[in-house]
Amino acid sequence: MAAAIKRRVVRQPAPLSEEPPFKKVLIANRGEIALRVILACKELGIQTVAVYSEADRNALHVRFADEEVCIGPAPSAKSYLNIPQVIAAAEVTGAEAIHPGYGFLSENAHFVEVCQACGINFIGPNPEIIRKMGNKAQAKATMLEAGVPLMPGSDGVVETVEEALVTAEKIGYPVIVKASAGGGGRGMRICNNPEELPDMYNTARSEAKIAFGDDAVYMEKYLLEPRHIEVQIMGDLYGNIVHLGERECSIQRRHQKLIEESPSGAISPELRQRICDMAVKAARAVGYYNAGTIEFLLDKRGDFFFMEMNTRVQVEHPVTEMVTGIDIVKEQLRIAAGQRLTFTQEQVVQRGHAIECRINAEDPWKFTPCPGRITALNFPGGPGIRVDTAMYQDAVIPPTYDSMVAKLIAYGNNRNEALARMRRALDTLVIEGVKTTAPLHRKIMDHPDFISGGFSTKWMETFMEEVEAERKAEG
Amino acid sequence: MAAAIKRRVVRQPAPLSEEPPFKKVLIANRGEIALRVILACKELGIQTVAVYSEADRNALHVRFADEEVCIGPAPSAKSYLNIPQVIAAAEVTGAEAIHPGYGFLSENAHFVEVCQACGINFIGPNPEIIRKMGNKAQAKATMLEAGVPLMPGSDGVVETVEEALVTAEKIGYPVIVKASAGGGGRGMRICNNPEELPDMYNTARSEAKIAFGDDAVYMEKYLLEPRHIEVQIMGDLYGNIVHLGERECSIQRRHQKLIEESPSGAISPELRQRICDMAVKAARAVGYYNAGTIEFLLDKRGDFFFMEMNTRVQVEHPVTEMVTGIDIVKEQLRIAAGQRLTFTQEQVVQRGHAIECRINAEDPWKFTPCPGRITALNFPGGPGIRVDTAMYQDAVIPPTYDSMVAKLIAYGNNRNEALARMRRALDTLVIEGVKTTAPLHRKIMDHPDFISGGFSTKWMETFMEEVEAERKAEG
Amino acid sequence: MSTRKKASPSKPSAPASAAPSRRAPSAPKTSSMGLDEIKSLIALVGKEPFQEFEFEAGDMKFRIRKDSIHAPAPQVTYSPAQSATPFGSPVNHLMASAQPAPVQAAPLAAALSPVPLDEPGIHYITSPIVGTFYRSSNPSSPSFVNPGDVVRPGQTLCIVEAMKLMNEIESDISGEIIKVLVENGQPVEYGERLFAARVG
Amino acid sequence: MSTRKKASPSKPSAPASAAPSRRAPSAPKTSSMGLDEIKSLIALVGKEPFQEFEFEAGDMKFRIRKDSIHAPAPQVTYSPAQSATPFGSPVNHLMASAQPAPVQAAPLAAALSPVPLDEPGIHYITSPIVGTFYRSSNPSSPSFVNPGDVVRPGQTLCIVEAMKLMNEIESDISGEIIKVLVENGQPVEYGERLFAARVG
Repeated sequence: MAAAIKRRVVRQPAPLSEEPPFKKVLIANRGEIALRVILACKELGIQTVAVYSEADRNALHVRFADEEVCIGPAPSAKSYLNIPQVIAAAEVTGAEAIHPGYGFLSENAHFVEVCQACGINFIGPNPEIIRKMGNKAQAKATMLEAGVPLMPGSDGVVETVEEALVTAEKIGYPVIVKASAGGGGRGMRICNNPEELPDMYNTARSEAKIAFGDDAVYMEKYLLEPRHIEVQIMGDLYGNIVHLGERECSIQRRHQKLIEESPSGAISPELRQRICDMAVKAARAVGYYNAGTIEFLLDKRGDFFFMEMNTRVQVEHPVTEMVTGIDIVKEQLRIAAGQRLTFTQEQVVQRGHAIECRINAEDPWKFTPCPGRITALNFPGGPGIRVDTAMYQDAVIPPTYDSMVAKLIAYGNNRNEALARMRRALDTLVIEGVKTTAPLHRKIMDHPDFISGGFSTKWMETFMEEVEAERKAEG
Repeated sequence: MAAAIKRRVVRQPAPLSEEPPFKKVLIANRGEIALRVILACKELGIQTVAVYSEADRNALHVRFADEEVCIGPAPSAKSYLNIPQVIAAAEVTGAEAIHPGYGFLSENAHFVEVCQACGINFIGPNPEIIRKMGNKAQAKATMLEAGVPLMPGSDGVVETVEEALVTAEKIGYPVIVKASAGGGGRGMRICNNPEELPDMYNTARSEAKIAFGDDAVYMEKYLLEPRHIEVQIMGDLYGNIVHLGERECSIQRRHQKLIEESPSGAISPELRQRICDMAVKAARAVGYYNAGTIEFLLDKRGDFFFMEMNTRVQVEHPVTEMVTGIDIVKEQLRIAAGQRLTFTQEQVVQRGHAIECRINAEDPWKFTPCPGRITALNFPGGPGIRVDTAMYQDAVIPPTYDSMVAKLIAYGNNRNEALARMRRALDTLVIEGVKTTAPLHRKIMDHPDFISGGFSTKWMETFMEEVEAERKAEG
Repeated sequence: MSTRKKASPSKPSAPASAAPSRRAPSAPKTSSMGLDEIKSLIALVGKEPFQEFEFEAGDMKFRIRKDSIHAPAPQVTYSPAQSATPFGSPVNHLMASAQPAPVQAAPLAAALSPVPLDEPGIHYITSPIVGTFYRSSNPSSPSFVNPGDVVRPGQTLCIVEAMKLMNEIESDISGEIIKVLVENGQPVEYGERLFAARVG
Repeated sequence: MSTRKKASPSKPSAPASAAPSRRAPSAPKTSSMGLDEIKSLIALVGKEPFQEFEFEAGDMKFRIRKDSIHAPAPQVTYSPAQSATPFGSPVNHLMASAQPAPVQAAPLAAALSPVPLDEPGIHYITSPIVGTFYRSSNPSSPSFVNPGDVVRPGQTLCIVEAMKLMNEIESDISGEIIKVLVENGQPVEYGERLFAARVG
């Protein structure tokens, strides 16, 4: 090995209860998820290779990996997304497998094909699955065929009132009539029954005509206070597919999740059974293996509809790990190495409650990114608190990548205990030098809606209006 | 409130699922345990008062308490052990109750009496129990009466061979004959059967005579590879007493515990039942309430003997919390406020495995304390890791108090997983500026004896000899 | 004696730099150099980016030290037994001032205080115990001392009540009381400043 | 260009304290100096990047100290894109040197390097990609370049193989190759120094 590829003093591996699934794994990612994968590898006795851009020379994933390879300059396209560089790093270090983390190359079917062509094990599903689930239309067609409920709607433009009435009857009220050319709420009407539909339909068309010069409209089911519910799936190469229960991810802002929990307070045991079984069915329909997530929108009435499938580990996987006791990342590594799932569906039990807050280096009220140097740092500890981070005091958060500083995860025997622990965790979290969203999270933890569990994906918008009003009132 | 007693901005308390047991609690301690109690109070919605010596002005327990009172200069006797100052601090802040942590005033019956006289609730048992259990002779007499097994031995000096034989028959072989005036192994003989006893007895006496000028000897049962096993007890004011399973604390050096785990690998379910039932019996015999620990020595053959009872929370309580999911400190607060135990014996389940390493600011091989400033710090995170600490980067560890920097607790679904997690936690722990015992712990985690679980309270001595030899060989 | 100013606004993570020597400037005994020359030297040093300037010539000696906002707060000193302030900005902290005025953040309160801190010749009598501060032995009695009073060592200045005991706090100096720093009936902690006195 | 020296032995977290006083040697003992001379000295010191300046001549003595916070230690610089080294001592790290000599810790290896780092006039040709370094197109061919060779821009210097592709690495300067920094057949990372050349 040349000067380039530094080697750490590697300890005599201790006798392990299980054979390491791989000898050496390269992690094609950065930040907390790269470190998370390194920790899993360490627990399994796998050697690790970190790749890094010049901006991440002093990152913790580099520090704690056994080997490290600089793969390019700061811009992702030239480093973390640069397939030849990543593959070459695996080649020169002799890594047998690549864990992609989330983001970057994790859902890039071409990358998986290159890995395969180079004899490198990609820790995730095969390129066919990734491609199929990455294409919205194809994913929906596959799910439709498999009998997974999709968001009902018209087949394209609805030409007449009569067609509108038939379509609405088919998809069920309330429905939303939307301008095909539209946006911004104009040419949009929500109808609750057939009586008001003809008027609404016509108004929508005229509005659309005025606003966009095109009166074409289509129809979709209108969800009352929808929740984002997703189901964690794991499958092995032998057709075993199990679910690890659901996650509640409705606290989002512009489709960016802020807070996740497991289990969801909106789900009865009966509904859980239905939605999780459906997720397994969906995964089975594409012959899924490794870790994946089926995302659903859940209506107030308990109807749920397939949104998409993520064919990788999720940011919010820790809440599932906390309540099930299953280490999803270690299981990913085992599955990729051809091992069978180490548990059966019957052995998966959701116990207690876990909440995750994503702490971003952003202005807590305006969400403007705030990169910079961390001048003081205290992460909370004590019972029921888990911190997934790659930050340290004196670290610099570069402006180049995403702004996540840490994931704070609180576990309790029930939701109230988890909530109380999250509050005190946020109260004992200290991050100085950059602004973070921690104060926003702290405020949400005290909000009656969040405490009662009565929120939908639309809640954050209302909440931010409240916050804005409060801030204005305070001057 | 005067300038003296600083108040923090206290957030509007969020709606809680339970009424706080107290409005305000003073924590008469420092370091990680003071912070641990503060965290529990925060979770229960209790206001906190930190007391501190001038050396601890910048300690985290001061930073995270709602109020703080300086109670004296650095020496413990003038601050943390100064009863009038602690009581006055509770009086001026209006604290209803005092949590003593461990050490300092936690087992001081007089202090509890002063609390009672001043109308302050002491979070622990009453002074009678503390006094009874604090006096070795009285504790043993109480346990004898309650039918709890004590270490068998002669009643004082054994005058003749005949008496020795009778005594040995009564207490069972192997026995140890010890010089009454002795120490350092001289005048000490281990006998495995009645055949060798007469010779051994006489040799011990002559050796004792030569070494100490006194040939008086006494006899005790000789334990083969004894283990330190302790049982966590919790009782409420209504006579409910339950155990939370056992802890294995055999990795000790000069009676200082270094590593604790739960459950113990040396204990079968049947033995667990027996030893835990016996602990409950012991606690019941003194009308125990609040948290307490019964310590036993466990023989290789499964016989166990009462050593002592600790009438306070233990350093190693987290391992029990991890496997039972019960928050011992929160339960202490509830009990002291007159609430009933929130769980029954049947609801206590040991699940998975937890290991704790005490990281001290000491030379890892010579154990010389190493106070100083922490110049760099990274605590491990990720799944299954809990850190109990009051340290932060730039903090100074004063030479005045104990040298514990942090407790690292690793949890896993089984011992092997907990062990793997502890290894990687130690590998990703960074403490610079002071020497710590982390490297010692890391070495123990790789030792075949520790991995197999085959160790006794005598193991550390052998291990340190091994280490010494290794270090000499390395030059 | 405790200053009770805990957190300086800037993070004192580098104690080495935070411990400048603070010596009172020696009185200039002009000899070889005239006053104007000294003045011009001082003006020059003021323009340069120096923190300290010491000058000695013959029996003349002077020393300049600047305390810009960039410099660490002078009241923060470290001894081995004292740790660094945990984290910089005391955002969560408020310090209730002894006056009935609205609560003030510590540095501001200090700035507003009419008694300059650590002024030469000023001595603070501090509380040796935690308790409640009383200026007189009972509500109907006059205060033990008032600003302007000259006190002797051993003279009772106030009472700090703790555990129902009235502890008389005595003066440890001779001098004039110039300010009572704590309101009657307020709690005090160990080392808290009770009175400011001018020694002499 | 990447220097590949990751961890400096001292932690650069406290740049202020990391700047020990670096005193300029005292001036030779020339006696009595006029005010103008003193002033010019002061002005000079103000311009120079010193932290402290002490001067003694005859019975005159002066000392200047600049605020270290304004002037962080020159060797430690932060750019927004670069973070601080994570923690100080690289105790767990070893860096295998290019030579078959025993492995050396990074700073030591740097010290032993016969080619002075960043010497004026020395240019490093670095690898634009990750891969395996070859000095010739195949084992039986001669090396593209050897120390002493004069190279032109665009001239092939070596091959870095990645994903079975032989990537020719070309010179970006005119100059003389003075050292080959990587052994044949060894892996290299992005930005790694391959050749040292004297420009010209």
